[in-house]
Amino acid sequence: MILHTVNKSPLTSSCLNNCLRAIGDNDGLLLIEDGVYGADKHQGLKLKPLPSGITVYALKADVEARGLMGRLSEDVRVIDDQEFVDLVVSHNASQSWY
Amino acid sequence: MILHTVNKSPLTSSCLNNCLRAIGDNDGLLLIEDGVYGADKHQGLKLKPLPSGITVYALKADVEARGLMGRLSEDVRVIDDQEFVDLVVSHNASQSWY
Amino acid sequence: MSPTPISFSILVYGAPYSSQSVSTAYRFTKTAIEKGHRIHRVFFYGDAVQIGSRLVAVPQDEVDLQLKWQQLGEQYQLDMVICIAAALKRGIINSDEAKRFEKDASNLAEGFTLSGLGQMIDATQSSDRIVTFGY
Amino acid sequence: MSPTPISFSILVYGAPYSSQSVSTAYRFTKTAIEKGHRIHRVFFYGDAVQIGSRLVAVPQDEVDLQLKWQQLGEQYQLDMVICIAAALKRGIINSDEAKRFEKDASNLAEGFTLSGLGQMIDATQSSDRIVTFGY
Amino acid sequence: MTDKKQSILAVLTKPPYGGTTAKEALDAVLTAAAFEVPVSVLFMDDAVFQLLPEQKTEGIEVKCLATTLPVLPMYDVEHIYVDRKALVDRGIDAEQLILSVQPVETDTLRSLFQNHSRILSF
Amino acid sequence: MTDKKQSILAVLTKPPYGGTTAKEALDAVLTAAAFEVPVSVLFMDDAVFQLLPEQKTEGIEVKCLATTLPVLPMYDVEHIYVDRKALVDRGIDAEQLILSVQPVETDTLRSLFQNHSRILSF
Repeated sequence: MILHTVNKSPLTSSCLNNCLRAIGDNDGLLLIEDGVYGADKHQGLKLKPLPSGITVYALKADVEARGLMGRLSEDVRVIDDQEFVDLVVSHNASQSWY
Repeated sequence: MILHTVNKSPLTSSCLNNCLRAIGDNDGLLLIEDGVYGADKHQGLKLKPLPSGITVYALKADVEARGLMGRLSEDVRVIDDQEFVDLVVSHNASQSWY
Repeated sequence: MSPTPISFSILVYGAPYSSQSVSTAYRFTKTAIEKGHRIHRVFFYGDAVQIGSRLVAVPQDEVDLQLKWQQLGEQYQLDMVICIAAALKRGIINSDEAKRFEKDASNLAEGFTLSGLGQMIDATQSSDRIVTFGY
Repeated sequence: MSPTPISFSILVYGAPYSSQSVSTAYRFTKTAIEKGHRIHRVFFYGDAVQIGSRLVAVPQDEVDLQLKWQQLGEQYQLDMVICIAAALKRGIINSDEAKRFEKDASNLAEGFTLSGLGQMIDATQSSDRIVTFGY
Repeated sequence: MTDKKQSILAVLTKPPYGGTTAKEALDAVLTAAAFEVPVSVLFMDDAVFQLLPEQKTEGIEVKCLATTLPVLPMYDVEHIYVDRKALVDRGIDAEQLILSVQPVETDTLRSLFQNHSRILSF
Repeated sequence: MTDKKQSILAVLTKPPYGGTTAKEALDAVLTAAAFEVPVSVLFMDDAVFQLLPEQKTEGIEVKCLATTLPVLPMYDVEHIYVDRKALVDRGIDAEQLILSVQPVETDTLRSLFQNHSRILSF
């Protein structure tokens, strides 16, 4: 079980696509920094073709900074820094897409 | 008449798309640095929907560095640094997409 | 949820101020410590080495990221390593290297050490988790 | 094709070594001069300000970009300006600013000057062409 | 500077906080205004995210751009354009932005470039 | 370092010369090899451009990566994978690369991640 982090906007970078290519069943996907734009429900949600069992997380401080709190896709769970640490602990490894 | 430069790969960045949105008839398009991957004939050539009268140039040093000399689209004209300077002179302004 | 404490190494690649990575990595590291985990090493690579220049003068309305790392490092005795190869070509230098390269000054800030990429590879072997903060 | 000489200002935004921009901008500037054009100013902004640290120690198998700019600048009396706001937060500092911020050293290399964004705006007004080299 | 001012087009393409470009662009635009050089601003691509309301940056500890951008009209930066396609692609309503901007179609966007001989790219 | 070595997966996604990441990745991989830590390399996305033949870098005055990458097998870096889709998307023939690599399909690519607990991302 891998925790994938994505830190770039899916509209301007291939990071999220790369991640979705590599992500496996039951892996975790955490959007951070400009990656949180991928959690915006308005932009066609490139997150759709996810393998089964994947939860999508978005880092709270980054979501708030970008004014996205009211624009999030329902599938996305907003987490704080403490939960970020817990996620790294509860996965075997982490891969950073940037 | 604007000279547009693009310095990022069209496969991983939105630069070239932005440029193609803004480019006007008879403008020039110069691919530099990682932008020269946009001149590769093998990759579906995202350069296709160009307005009329546009010439696409690619900077020689960057094309050679990346091993693309034998892979260029026929529509692309390879130019050296001197011709780069001439292009800037012969256009009214330049816009850099990065 | 309070898991058994484990050890982390943190890899940081982006320039402070030009990228969020140094800042996000700081929050993660501090939070991990506060949750009781151990930080084996923080390794700054690529443009992130700029965190180690003591000649930085941060504007009053911006956060002093270097000071924050130094305070965290001092409080918890963190091993904060700056990749020496990445540092030298970006103008981050300690007094030993300054002598070797005949520079008239050095600028490595307190709390950071210059060392080789071996420290990154060691981190992969000596920590339970590696977390990378890219540029 | 030998057009009438005109004046250029060159804007450079990317970190040396981490981005090609400082290097591509150098080739462009040198070529423009050799073709008889005039360079009004070279303005380094963002991470490109790192070009101005004299504490950089370039590995033997890599090109010394700072030296190249210095030589070109000296030969043709180029006005090579480093944005002071971008520079201070990235640890590039001259002796005046070092005093003001109570730093124990300065690192601005010869041939470069620290100045404000007004120099960028002036460049747009005082040159025939502006060419930007992004990161 | 010469007396006759060349008007500048500042083209912005980056989102507000992942990098520092959005802030550097704003500083340059405000400097142009301070020197009384006419400057138009065009938001494209992810730069339109700079205009979203409710940006709260305490958590990432950087200055909130959304509190500075609205000063532009006060500094006589009055021509502020936004690529309508960039808004539509992101489901952003032009009426709910932090700043009064003029959405432009492709043709107008292209003519902005043609009508300026001094372009700053951020 | 402990005696039991954890094997590393180095995931590369960047093209060779626009930035310095490709070189920094190679340095890290060679360091792992020097410390006798098993390391596998996976080329994805634009990183497959690192593997194109006929790279001639004199004009841009940087060291040619394509002359260094082929040393990997000599340093006992033997597991070198490349995302087949990245090659296909770019019209690159796996037989004509500067280095003998193993093209992998999606399933194998995913299992590479699952089978490593130490990942370096470049």
